[in-house]
Amino acid sequence: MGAGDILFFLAAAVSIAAAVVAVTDERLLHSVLAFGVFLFAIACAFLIMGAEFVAVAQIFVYVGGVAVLILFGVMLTASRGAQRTVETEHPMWAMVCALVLAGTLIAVAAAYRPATAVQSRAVDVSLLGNALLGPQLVGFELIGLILLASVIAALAVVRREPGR
Amino acid sequence: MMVTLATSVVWAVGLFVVAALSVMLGVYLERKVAGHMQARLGPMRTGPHGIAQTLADTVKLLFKEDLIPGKVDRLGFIVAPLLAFAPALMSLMVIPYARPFVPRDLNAGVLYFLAVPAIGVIAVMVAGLSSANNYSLLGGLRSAAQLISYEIPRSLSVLSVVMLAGSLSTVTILERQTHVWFAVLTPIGFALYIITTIAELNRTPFDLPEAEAELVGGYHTEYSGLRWAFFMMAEYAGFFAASAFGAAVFLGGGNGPLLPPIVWFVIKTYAIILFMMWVKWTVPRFRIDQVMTLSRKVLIPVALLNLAVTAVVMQYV
Amino acid sequence: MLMSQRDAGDLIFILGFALVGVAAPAALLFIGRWLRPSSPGKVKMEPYECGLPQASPPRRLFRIRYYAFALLFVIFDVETVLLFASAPVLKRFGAAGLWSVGAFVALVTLALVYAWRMHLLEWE
Amino acid sequence: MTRFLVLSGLLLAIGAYGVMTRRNAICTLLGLEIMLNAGNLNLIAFSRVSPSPAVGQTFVLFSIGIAACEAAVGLALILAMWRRYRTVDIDKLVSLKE
Repeated sequence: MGAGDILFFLAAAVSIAAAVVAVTDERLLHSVLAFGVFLFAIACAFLIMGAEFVAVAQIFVYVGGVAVLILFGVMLTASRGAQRTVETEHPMWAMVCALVLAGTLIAVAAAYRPATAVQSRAVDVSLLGNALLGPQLVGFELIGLILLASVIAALAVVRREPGR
Repeated sequence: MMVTLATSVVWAVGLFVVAALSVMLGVYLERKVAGHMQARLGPMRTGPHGIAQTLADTVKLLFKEDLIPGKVDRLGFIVAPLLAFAPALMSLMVIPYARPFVPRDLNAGVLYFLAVPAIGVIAVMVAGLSSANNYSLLGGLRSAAQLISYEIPRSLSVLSVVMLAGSLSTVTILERQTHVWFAVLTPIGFALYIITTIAELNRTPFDLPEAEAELVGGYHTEYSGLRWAFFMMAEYAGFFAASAFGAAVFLGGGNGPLLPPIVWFVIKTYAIILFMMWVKWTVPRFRIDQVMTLSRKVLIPVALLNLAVTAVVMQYV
Repeated sequence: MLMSQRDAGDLIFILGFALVGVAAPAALLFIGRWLRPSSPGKVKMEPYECGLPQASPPRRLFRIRYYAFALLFVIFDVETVLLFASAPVLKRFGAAGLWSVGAFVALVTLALVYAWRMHLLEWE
Repeated sequence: MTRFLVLSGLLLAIGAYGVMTRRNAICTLLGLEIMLNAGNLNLIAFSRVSPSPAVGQTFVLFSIGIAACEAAVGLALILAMWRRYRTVDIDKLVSLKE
């Protein structure tokens, strides 16, 4: 039971528990808090896998950005109360679909044998920078475009329509 | 594994004590500096020159009743102060105090230091949201909006240092500063860092959400006793962490002639702290719309320009 | 489980600091439980409204400027992370790297200019 | 390696269950983010076996960026829905039927 194993089980247990609470909790505030814990656990899982910069980037963008955005949504839409936010008419079918999905994914995962051995040395930040500005330059520029497009789209949706 | 866990807990508890002492010293300094600037003496009665004033406050707070009002969301209400204080302590982990005292040198240390206060923003919103009170909700929204709009120029100002140093690890940045400090190479970056840190810590002239005249008590209206104290403790611990980081990254904390590194580090940190206190008692408080638009219309463009200039100069120098 | 010692150490340190950061205040609060009086009177339990009985349940206000600020924050967050990834190696890529990062920053600044011209930065 | 794939499979299923059962639009957004994170976990797991792990990690950075944009636009839709119908309950969005 090396350090990696214990840390992995810790991160896995916390992330699954937090995801379940985030998905099933009645009170919206509790599920958003559980979502925050889930994101932190996923950042720890990234660190276990040696992706240090990605783990910190996850905390910076997801915990600092997306979770804050969702909390803004909760604050602005008065949906804080304990009114029923769960239970479509037939949650059982959703459970069945989820179980089938989980079953197939786990079966495929168990059957997969990676061709090359797993390298455990961490990827240094400058290596990541080289990859980002070198071979992945197209993606780098496209992300800028996507950011611009999403700002224009979001503001168009939210702005009061002058026309009407 | 157990050994590293033990060392990390020892480091964490040690830094918790350092943070608690710096909170006490910070509150004491705040009141003395404010007093002397306004030609009065500040606390004098408890001990010589009121040294024990903050100690007395802490003891009082320990004995004060802290109340959880009725219609409040208990989990959010209890969790919020803990979430507010935890990032202050976690960010102390990556600051290189002096040669031997470096808790942990992360590869992406600078980004970690800028990422962790985001948990503080969540704590502010959860506090506002979970205390069922109009004022704290409004206060929570406003201070969250202020915190997030000043996080961006703050990260961009530190980015210029990363560009110059060529690495994200705080220890490497420190080593690159032995000859010339980064505050000298990117003066705009340093000035931006100081301004945005004042805004990030909700200190005057940016302390709209808790301004007495504005919103009663801001997001921590419903809190009382020790629970309220943790929001104050989080603010002052964050104050110490931000000044220590500024000293280490911009002013080459620890590098200096004659005196040992730890003394140089303390001098530079408290120089920044005193400067921010000086600003607090001289600059009048800004209006809410000035605060909000300043960051987007002025600070972010200036930060981006500063980055562009640094990148170009670095390329051709 | 292959995991470099360095990452394990970093993760243990981060978790250790987070643990103490949450446990220490909680311990202080728990210790304080016996020291503090606890007499929650009816009036004390009411939310604080400068002494007046609560005027109205906390109604929600809807201002899109709050959302516009949060939106721009998230977009610039993503940009900052990508700049942090590319900043250390910018010197190695010379003028070409400068132009590519410049184009990226220009695109996102365009988003800021768009929000500015649509008067969404004002806090009316 | 397979343990991470199993973990991300489970998380994906939990996220899918969340999207399917929750009536509140914000919880659907939450479930979607959980599924995206499960995907990121997979990307990193496979990047460790790929010849150049750094490229795999840039994919995750891009995926985190796109997920942030998606959350922003999704929230814009929710706020527009809230302003128009004064509710975020998805089942009430039936005006197309009329």
